[in-house]
Amino acid sequence: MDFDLAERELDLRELCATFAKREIAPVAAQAWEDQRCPTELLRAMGELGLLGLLIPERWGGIGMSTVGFVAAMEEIGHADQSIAAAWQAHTTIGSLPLLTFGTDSQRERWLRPLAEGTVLGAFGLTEPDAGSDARGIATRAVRGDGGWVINGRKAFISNAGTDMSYGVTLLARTDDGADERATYGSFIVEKDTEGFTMGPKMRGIGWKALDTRELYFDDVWVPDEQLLGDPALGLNQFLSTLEVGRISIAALSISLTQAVLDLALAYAKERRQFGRPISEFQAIQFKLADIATELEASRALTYYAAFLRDAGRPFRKEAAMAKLKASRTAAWAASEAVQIHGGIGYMLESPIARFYCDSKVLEIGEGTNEIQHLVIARALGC
Amino acid sequence: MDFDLAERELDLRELCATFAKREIAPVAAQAWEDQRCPTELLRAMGELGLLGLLIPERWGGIGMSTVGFVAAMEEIGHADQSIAAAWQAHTTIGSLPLLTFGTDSQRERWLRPLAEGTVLGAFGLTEPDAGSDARGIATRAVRGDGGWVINGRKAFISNAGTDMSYGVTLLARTDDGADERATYGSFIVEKDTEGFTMGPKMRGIGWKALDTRELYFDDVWVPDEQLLGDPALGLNQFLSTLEVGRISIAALSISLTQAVLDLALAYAKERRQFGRPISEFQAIQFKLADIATELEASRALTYYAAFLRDAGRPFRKEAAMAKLKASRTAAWAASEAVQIHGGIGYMLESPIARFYCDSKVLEIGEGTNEIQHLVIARALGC
Amino acid sequence: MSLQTHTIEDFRRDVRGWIDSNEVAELRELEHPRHRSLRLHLRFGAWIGDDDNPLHDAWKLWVERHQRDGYICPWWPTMAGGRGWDPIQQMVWTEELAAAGMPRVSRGLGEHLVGPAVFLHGNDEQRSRFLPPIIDGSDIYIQGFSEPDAGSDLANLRTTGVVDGDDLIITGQKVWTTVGLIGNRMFLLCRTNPQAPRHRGISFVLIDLVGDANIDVRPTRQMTGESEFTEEFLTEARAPLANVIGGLDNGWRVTMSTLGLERGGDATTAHLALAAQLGNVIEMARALGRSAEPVLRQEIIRSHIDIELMRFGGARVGGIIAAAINGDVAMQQEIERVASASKLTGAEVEQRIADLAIRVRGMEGLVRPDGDGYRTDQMQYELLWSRALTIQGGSAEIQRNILAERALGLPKDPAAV
Amino acid sequence: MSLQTHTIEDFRRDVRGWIDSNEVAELRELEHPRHRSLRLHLRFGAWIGDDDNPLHDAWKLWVERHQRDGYICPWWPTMAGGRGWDPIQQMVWTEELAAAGMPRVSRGLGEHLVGPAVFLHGNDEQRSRFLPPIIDGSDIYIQGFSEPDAGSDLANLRTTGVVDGDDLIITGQKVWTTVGLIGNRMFLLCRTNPQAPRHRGISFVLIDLVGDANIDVRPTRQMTGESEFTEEFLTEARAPLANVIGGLDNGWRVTMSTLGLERGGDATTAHLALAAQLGNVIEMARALGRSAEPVLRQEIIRSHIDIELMRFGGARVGGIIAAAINGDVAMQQEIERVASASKLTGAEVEQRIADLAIRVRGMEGLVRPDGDGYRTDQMQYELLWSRALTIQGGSAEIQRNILAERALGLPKDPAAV
Repeated sequence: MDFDLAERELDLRELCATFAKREIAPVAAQAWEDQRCPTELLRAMGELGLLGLLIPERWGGIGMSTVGFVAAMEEIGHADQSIAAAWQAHTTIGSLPLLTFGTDSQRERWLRPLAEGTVLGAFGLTEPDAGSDARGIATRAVRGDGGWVINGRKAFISNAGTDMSYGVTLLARTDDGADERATYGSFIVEKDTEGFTMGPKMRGIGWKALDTRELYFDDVWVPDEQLLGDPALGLNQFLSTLEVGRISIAALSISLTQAVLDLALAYAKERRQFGRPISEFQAIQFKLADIATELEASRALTYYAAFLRDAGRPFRKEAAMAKLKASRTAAWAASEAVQIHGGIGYMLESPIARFYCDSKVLEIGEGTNEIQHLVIARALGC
Repeated sequence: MDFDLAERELDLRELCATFAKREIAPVAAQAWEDQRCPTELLRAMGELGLLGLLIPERWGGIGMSTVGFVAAMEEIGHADQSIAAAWQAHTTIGSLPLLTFGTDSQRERWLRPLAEGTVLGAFGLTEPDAGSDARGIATRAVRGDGGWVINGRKAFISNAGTDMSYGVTLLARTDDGADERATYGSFIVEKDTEGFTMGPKMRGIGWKALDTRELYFDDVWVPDEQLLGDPALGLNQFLSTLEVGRISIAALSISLTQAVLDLALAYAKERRQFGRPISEFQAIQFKLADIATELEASRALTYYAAFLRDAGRPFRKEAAMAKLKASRTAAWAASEAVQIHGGIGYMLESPIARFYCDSKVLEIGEGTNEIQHLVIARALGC
Repeated sequence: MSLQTHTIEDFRRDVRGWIDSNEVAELRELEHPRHRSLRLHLRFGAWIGDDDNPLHDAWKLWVERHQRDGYICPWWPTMAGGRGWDPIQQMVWTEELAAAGMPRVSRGLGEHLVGPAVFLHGNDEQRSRFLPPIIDGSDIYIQGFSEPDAGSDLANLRTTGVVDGDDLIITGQKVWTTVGLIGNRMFLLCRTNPQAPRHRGISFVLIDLVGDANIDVRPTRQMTGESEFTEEFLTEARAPLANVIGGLDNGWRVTMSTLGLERGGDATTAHLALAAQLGNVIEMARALGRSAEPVLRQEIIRSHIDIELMRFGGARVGGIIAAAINGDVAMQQEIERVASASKLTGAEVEQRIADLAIRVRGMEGLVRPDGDGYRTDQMQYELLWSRALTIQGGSAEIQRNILAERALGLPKDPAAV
Repeated sequence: MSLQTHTIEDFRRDVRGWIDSNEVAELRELEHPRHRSLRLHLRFGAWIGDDDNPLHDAWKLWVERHQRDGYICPWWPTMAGGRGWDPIQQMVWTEELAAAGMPRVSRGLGEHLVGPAVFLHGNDEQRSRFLPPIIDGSDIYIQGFSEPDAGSDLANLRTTGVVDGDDLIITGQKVWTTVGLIGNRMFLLCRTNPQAPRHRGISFVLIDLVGDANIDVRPTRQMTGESEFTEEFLTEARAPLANVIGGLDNGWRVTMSTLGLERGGDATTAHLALAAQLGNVIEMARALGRSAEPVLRQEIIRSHIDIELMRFGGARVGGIIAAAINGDVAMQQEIERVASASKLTGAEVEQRIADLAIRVRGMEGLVRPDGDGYRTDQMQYELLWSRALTIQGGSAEIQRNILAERALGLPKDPAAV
């Protein structure tokens, strides 16, 4: 066994640490306060190659391992969760379907700019009324005019509405409803396409600098070349390409836990009560030790899932476990860290409050933790 | 990163799996019931080289990595916790002080038989009234008759009283009490030494096949060559050689969690209520998924600590974390697994009850979890 | 204007006076851990074995004094031979006995389940036949409810009762029977109408265990090393139809209402035992010099808070039970709700305290005492025994599920464990 | 013999009758989420801003009817201008108002803290000067207790009060003041004798905020986006010595007894708000078709059980408060114990319910509503607000630690957080 990062991964981590510290940390609080996606930072990340992290060099990326991606996320997410969330949405679900299902000419046209970091990627899966079961989506694409006509509505879509967005790749049902078996396809819709509109930026409890919107498709026509892969693909086959998203949220979660641990630790060493730094009180020490321990366990599990993906082995169960464990740890740790801070931690402007608010989505996004439980139970043979 | 075992470690794991299944599993319940340490099994393990696992070949061992040790423990402990407990006490604290502090002639005389598996090793640290702070030990060794005279009492000592035991290595204070700085030394006391006696085998709630006793030292004289290392050594320096014991208990814990998960899963698939296997009920599925997840996280963390030791890096904090996390997970998982079993799980003779009873000591032994918290907090700079 | 009343204190004074005049001091000795098994039996209504024990005479004297002054089953209605105490009075009685270190004279399941079933649902003939032997201690009942496939899902029971002339012929297996070896009689549920829906067609029957009963009672051994539970094999065992309480096929209703009362009764006093256990942990922590450890204190106080809340809950249930004994069915449902809440909380608190005790004590706490048989000391016993608390009599999950339906009106889903 | 009493029900009938005859139906509208901020202000005793709101007249009418019939601060002793209700009566009052959907007319901290401090510890002159303006709504008080270095460790306060002729000159900083912008007066603690031990030498003072007060009240913004809390800078602010309640240097005692009463009062009704929040979660689960999900049900019922137990605890505290208002010091300690238990449980239950609500709701629950300012909807507000519950007014850890000393007699260790 070897828990060390490879040299290339270490270099990447170093790069991200520097960028996070110099570029992200100084502006993160303001972007959160302004509820604005700082695309200038994402463009800068693109220039460093960070937007093509998981994409091979052939298509403009840097062909990094999943392990390296997790390591990079640890640095980015430690500085700011919103920017990390935008970055990971771009890097995973925003780009990978194009890599997996695209033809070479599609990759050249749409994937390369994503990987080179000139535009921001988005993927449209969730719908307002579909609940957490992707099978329930109502958006449909039907054959028409030598292409496809798309109608429907998507919700909670990240990265589609910024000044750096090119459009969206979305999932739609392609059967006519009469078939026994539902089929699904995904389609590239560029931003100025007729009939494609979107709502205002949603205002969240956390992730406030992330651009998230509802997207509306009203008789949107796209040519065949904007269909990605086989329109008769089953859903599971398709969704499996998104499983790395769970690793990504797990990585985001561990970066948050590390951030709140660092903040709580620093505060506890500085804050004095009853004449001593509160870090000397056993109750505080135990809390900090517990957070550090659960963090280290979550981290090891997350890297394990990433390793499995890199090794080309099945990682569905482990990715679900990593997501479940790391997000639950993050939400709990953020709450404990606020508790350690006392009143100051409850102020909206405090960094710990920002991370606390950001922590809430981790247990719900990218498949609720209820879903992760079911995925794991199924893998156990239940 | 690489989470795979090396070939040699894999071979070892395979060997242990076979031995556990063929030799340990069939007799474990009976040995537990009889409250007897099955030294015939330990001798057989010795013949396979398993008693010299962490000892270099030069001294009769097989020079396995710590990672390989954890992997071997996963198999042994899965079959039975008492035997695994006896084995790990021998392999870690029973042998390692001789390796670390012994002269070559001491290693030849006492370590080689331990590593070759003809005798069983024991280490005497804990005392009845010293609480969990090793600094409080009262056993003393004083210069006399050209050697050392030892007086004191040790409690909860494993492996010293079996028909395979050679004696014990024990820790004693070597200062005269007048010095400002307490010093400690350890001494080899063979079993027929005059003045060295022991109490009956203690009867535990769990680990019933493990031989655990009180040891009494009444003017026990040993020659200088039975003093191990420098008698003016500080305690911490000495105890640090025992830190691998925490990894060992963590490994024992994950083996227990895996065992109770397997038992609960098998039972849930077989047991029917309300007309369905209970494994189809969401509440049961969630419990099983939670156990599997916390197990995987504990496992990854334990291997991480083992890896650090193998790499020659500091691992005190990580070993404490692994012990804390894995033992807590094991105790909780065992309780949940009994709950899944319902009434049948509460019968003394059921395998799940055996593991449940065995789980209790994991959080207390080898440094209580309170101690682990403090070790971690200190490492965090509190 | 104030709604407070002080008559509870008057009652308490009376009770304390009776105990002062009648206590048998030797019985304080029963608190010693070595009498645990005996205490368990006494709680279930019988002095079994250990007849040479010098305390036996003291116990007989204490029981006689109760009988003389009518303090056995005192909460039973007067028409059933009791004093008609309401549960607050019972609680005071229990508290005062505990304060004096005197054991409560219990008639076990006869007092808590069979009696109420008979006086609430039986006919006059049954009342006069079954109640007096419970009060005078000649009938000790064990409970035949759970079966291998009917634990949490009690209505799934398979034991059959076939009418044969004036008798019911009963065949089946019962499990999870508390201290089954001490009884001379059993109350059980059997299916007397296989065609009826699950909850109908079940009858509540009293049956003799002694003599040629065709009932084989087998001890099993639990984690604690004790045989707190037995299993019974009934092979065409006979009970007269006149022993069916509440009418043929009506046993589910009888059971639910009496179980509710039992749980209600438990709820009024459950906090006492928990407070005592927590007190022992605190003592232990003090003795080991650990009572100032901050994190330990936090855990101790968490349990204390739950116990306090249960104490108040107990008083509340008390009030309701009083109404329910007079047959108010709506009240019975309220008891069931409240008592379930108390039982569920109590079980988890007890598990938590037992676990805490072991952690406070460290390695010493894991070593069982010397002596014959499979001995455990009090804290070890509580640790292992407490594990059964969220399983026996319907798992905690099932109980919460039932409460979700009954108390909050969530949709019914018996399979949604 | 039974100790039950039914006069509670008589009282309930009377109260219901008064509400029926006097209710102002338009005020049901206040329940709407858009009035949250207004509701918060009303709870603290003031209708602030939003005077054009058509409900304002309705509110004035409702208050007038209370004043006419003496239903403001009804639990205050009659000598203080109240009706002398005991807390069970208060609880009934609150329950009936809730059932009718009518808002309670509260005088905020004036009613719950200043009033009791004055009528328990003040002199006659202070009673006649300070109590009537609280009842008629002209004085709205805010609380000046916490400081940057005196949160959980309240006795560490640094604000100084120096006697200067007939005045006290007060300088220091207060934080964590609930809705500080709505008050015209503040009650505060300041150190008037720096030589005395920590808990002595502190005084409890009432001071004007309006006019040339030398008190700068600054809003801060919390996680919820609201300014539930403010901070105050006092620079040689003056209060007459006649405004010191309970005598110079005696403020700690005044504070502890009145804080205990306040917590006690909260304890009697805390379950109502929690039950309502849990009800909302259940409604949400139903609406989303998730109410049959087994694991969700288990979590819902767990919270329900805690709320039930708190409900009973509330009734118990009620009884004790009645005695304490009459000055029974031993009772005040009992209230403190019980109320702490209730507050600690309540805070954690509220956090759990708020978290559950968000999980039931999924992604939708994380999107804040449109509109000006930093809006949150009710469930979001509860999620964020609830995070403060184990921090404000002494962290949960400190409170448990205090309880460990007072209720269980564990060794005193103020530093053992």
